[in-house]
Amino acid sequence: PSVPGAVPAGRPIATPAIRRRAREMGIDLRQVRGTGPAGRITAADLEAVAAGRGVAAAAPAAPALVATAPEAPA
Amino acid sequence: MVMGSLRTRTEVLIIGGGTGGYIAAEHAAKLGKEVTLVEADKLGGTCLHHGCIPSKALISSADLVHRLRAAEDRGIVAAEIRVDGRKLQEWKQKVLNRLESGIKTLMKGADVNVVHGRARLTGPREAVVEGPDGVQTFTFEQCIVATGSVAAGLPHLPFDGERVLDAAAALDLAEPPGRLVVVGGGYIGLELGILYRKLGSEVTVVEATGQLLPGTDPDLVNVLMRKLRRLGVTVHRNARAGTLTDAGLEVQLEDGRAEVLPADKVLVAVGRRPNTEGLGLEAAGVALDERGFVRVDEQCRTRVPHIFAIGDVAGGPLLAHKAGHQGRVAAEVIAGRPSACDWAAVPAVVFTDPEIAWAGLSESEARERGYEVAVGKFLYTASGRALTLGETDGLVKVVADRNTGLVLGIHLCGPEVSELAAEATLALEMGAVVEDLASTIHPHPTLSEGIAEASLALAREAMAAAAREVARAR
Amino acid sequence: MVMGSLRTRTEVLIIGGGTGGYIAAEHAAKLGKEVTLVEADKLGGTCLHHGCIPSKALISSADLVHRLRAAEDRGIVAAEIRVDGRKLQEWKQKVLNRLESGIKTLMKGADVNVVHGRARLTGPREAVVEGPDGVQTFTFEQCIVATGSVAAGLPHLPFDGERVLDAAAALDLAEPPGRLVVVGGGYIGLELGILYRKLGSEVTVVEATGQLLPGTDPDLVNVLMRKLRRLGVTVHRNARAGTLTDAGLEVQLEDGRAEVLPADKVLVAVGRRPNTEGLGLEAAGVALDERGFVRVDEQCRTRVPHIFAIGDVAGGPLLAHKAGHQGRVAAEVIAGRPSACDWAAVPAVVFTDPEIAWAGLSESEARERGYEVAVGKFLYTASGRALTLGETDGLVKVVADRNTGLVLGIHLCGPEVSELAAEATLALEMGAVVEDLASTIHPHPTLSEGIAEASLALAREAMAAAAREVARAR
Ligand SMILES: Cc1cc2nc3c(=O)[nH]c(=O)nc-3n(C[C@H](O)[C@H](O)[C@H](O)COP(=O)(O)OP(=O)(O)OC[C@H]3O[C@@H](n4cnc5c(N)ncnc54)[C@H](O)[C@@H]3O)c2cc1C
Ligand SMILES: Cc1cc2nc3c(=O)[nH]c(=O)nc-3n(C[C@H](O)[C@H](O)[C@H](O)COP(=O)(O)OP(=O)(O)OC[C@H]3O[C@@H](n4cnc5c(N)ncnc54)[C@H](O)[C@@H]3O)c2cc1C
Repeated sequence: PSVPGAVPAGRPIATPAIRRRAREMGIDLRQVRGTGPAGRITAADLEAVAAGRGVAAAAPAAPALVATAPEAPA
Repeated sequence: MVMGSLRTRTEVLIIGGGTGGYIAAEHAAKLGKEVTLVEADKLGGTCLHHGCIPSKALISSADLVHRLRAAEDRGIVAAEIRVDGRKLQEWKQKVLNRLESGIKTLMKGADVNVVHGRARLTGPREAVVEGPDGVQTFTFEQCIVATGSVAAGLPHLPFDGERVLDAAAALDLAEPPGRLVVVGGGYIGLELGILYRKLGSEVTVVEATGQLLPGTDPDLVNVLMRKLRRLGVTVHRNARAGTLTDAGLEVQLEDGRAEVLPADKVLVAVGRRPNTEGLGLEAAGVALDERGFVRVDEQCRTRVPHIFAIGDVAGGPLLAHKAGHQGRVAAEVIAGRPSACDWAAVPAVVFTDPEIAWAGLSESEARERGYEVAVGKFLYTASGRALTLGETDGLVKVVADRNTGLVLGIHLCGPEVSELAAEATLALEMGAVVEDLASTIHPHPTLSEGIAEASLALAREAMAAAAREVARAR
Repeated sequence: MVMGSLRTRTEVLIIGGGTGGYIAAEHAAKLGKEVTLVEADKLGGTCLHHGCIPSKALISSADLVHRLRAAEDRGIVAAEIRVDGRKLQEWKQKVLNRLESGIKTLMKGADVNVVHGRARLTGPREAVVEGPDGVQTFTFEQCIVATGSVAAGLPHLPFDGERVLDAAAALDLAEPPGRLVVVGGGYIGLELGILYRKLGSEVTVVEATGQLLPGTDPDLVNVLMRKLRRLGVTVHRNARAGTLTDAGLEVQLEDGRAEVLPADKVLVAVGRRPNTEGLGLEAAGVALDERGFVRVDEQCRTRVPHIFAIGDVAGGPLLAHKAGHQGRVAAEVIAGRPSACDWAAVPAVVFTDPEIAWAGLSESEARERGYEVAVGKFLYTASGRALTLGETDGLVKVVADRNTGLVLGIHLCGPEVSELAAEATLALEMGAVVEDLASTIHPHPTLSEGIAEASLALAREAMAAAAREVARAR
């Protein structure tokens, strides 16, 4: 039941390693469109952003670019 | 050694050697920093000496006794089971000592300078430590505040260490009290209440709200409520504890009636407050939030960028593993790494009987956030492993986004579920979808199969729905 | 009901109602297929009636007794613990009955037609079932063969149900044998050997190779070996079992000496062979591999595309969860879904003391496949949870690719580690890297923290190496 590029209703979906990589690269994950299951951001998505091909600019029209802060700890 | 006028420079000063503090110290030192760790009492803090560890040592012992008493239907009978409370305490103390000396070894191995004393910040770059050997001043480049929290009391029911106890004192009792009243139906009160019930006490729990373990999925709490009844623990919800007299604890019950609960001991476990008193946070310029916790950002930085705060004193879930995680993040940030507290979930584990654990959003929380929610359930009555353990109370709930299959939360109640919370947390951190959990082979016979079964139920539902879609489209 | 000449059509015929068969039946039916399930004996198969479940029911009971006997240092003393073997067997039987009736309910709920009898394929589209009510012929569109396996014996030591037992018979003993010799140091032999040792038997294990649990990471087996010694179980490795005389079992030891091991019972647990005899597989055109297992592809298809085989009879790891997983895959393929057995790992769990579990590649397997391997370790002697349980034997090993951090395998030995295997398997299925495990908050105090600690050790190593690189580049 996983739809690539689906809209995450909360925090960006990415594994801890990808999140760390994004911080190292200075990329804000909230501005990356994930192509994995349920909109998960993959390593390739990050590389695409770094290469200037991915979605990296804040575009309020695109619902995938969720602008909410990461969830408060559960 | 006299060091009245000593002034020592250190790269990183860490105040408090509890879970957060000692983990930060080891990690920072291993990452190349020169670290001084100041502890006023004992390395290991609340968790090791008055919290997680002593409680679990006693719980596992009480459980052993309880399980054996309930094993007659298996043909296992003991003529007489006795628990020597003093010896149990001695054993518990040995466990604590061993872990404390393990931390000392760890600090030595990492070359952390451990200083015994109470620290107080005297400015943004300076702290004074008063210890048994005098007063010492430290200047630092970075500081981590990790002073933890202390039990919050009730004004009309002050701790006296005799009849009105905090959890720390309740964990040190040499004998189970005859009649124990627990004020506060949170995890600490319930863990200790059940423990003493199993050791023979008459136990009554007084909870101010309408639900034990406020914030926990009600389906899990219902299982616990039933078990508490079978264990013979009395629970009063929506009830208010009054004052303690010779006759007992005055309580105002849900229906408005006042009752006096006979009590040899009263455990007050109504929450914890940050340990910031006399710390000199104002002198350093560190800001607190409206509840008195140190305000920090994702990197555990306070308003003063080179002063960090971690663990209970920094608010959020007051849990040891949260403290330890923040300790690592702060150490890495100080070591120049781009770390952050961007966790997807902090798991919660409650060592009641049955155990309760969860990670992520509950059904209702997920709905509140606008998800269309699908829930998969599995009851432990259908689990081979649970039956072979003789403990079938409990269930697993997997909460997912109906549209994407994204796993939003996993909620567990049953035997050993504290050990299943890690898989639940990993699933959330990895952004797993239901299909991922359903397709992961879970070993048989284990309780972890419950997570797979609950996910399979959801996956099959989705599969059937998709099949209907296809059929309709034709 | 006489049905001598009955000829019934069914969409899906499943032969064998063990773990694989009943799971396939339920799943296929729920996905819309019309299913007939034929079982010659009892629903639930080996796993439920003679394997996983009865063994774990007895093990959990023996453990309870053993733990209590070892709890004196905690101040817990039981005057006299007696185990009534007959009552224990009755309780065990109740557990099996309850699970068997659960499967029946499941089959009813899914509308699976359960037929009692022994099936034999008489052609590629046809099978004959001989049951208590006569002979019935079924024609089918698809068939799933799920007939499992049977204990392999030794020619010179044939099972007699009296003194030479297979696991099934050993699990039904009303009293622990005085002297038990176990031939075969695989998981079945060790689980049962330890179980009876804890119930009072003198136990000797005779293993033909140089290592117990062949194929298991030696670090884990070493921990087990030490514990076996403490439990008083004698182990002979590189030893060959000979014949049984009144004096006992003749054994040729490692050093060439012959010895006679006194034995009231001998358990032969040297492996299992596929249950294909008299099944008519040739008539249907189904091919076997060189070891006699049915040859299947990733979709569980045999050489005959509409005949599937799953579980033990199809080879691979002879484990219940593998059987169940294949059952689901076969059902989905039959229902037209693009499923496949493309697992990253089938976890293994061994209910010895301490438990052993793993998923993925061992250190040496990873090296053989050309990986540059990094290994992170954690010893349970340093675990707060293990100490509070009073069981600190064991360790966690995380095996990773040094270059990418990809987790290749997780190997566990310690209390309750059977419940940690799910997280290990999920990590492998999700393609987790070390960083993912290290950054996932594992709840405290739990045994699952061992996985985080072993991963953190690796992550920190990598971090330090990266820092050195940067420094060198400057
Ligand atoms: C009964 C009980 C059971 C619990 N069970 C669990 C559980 O099962 N799981 C779980 O995750 N959490 C549990 N907790 C919570 C857990 O103990 C805390 O979350 C954890 O200890 C927080 O760690 P910390 O490092 O922030 O603070 P602490 O562990 O409280 O450590 C703070 C340390 O700082 C020292 N200190 C304070 N002020 C100064 C100063 N000025 N100078 C020098 N040193 C100072 C203190 O002496 C102390 O050692 C439990 C708590 C209690 C009370
Ligand atoms: C002592 C012991 C302990 C074990 N412990 C574990 C454990 O802890 N974990 C684990 O994963 N695995 C364990 N196993 C292995 C596990 O039992 C098997 O892997 C599992 O049962 C395989 O399932 P299956 O469906 O392939 O076959 P089975 O469960 O063997 O079922 C086959 C069924 O087919 C029926 N049958 C056979 N031929 C016919 C026919 N011609 N017509 C009709 N019916 C037929 C049989 O009566 C039987 O019910 C253990 C095994 C043993 C012996």
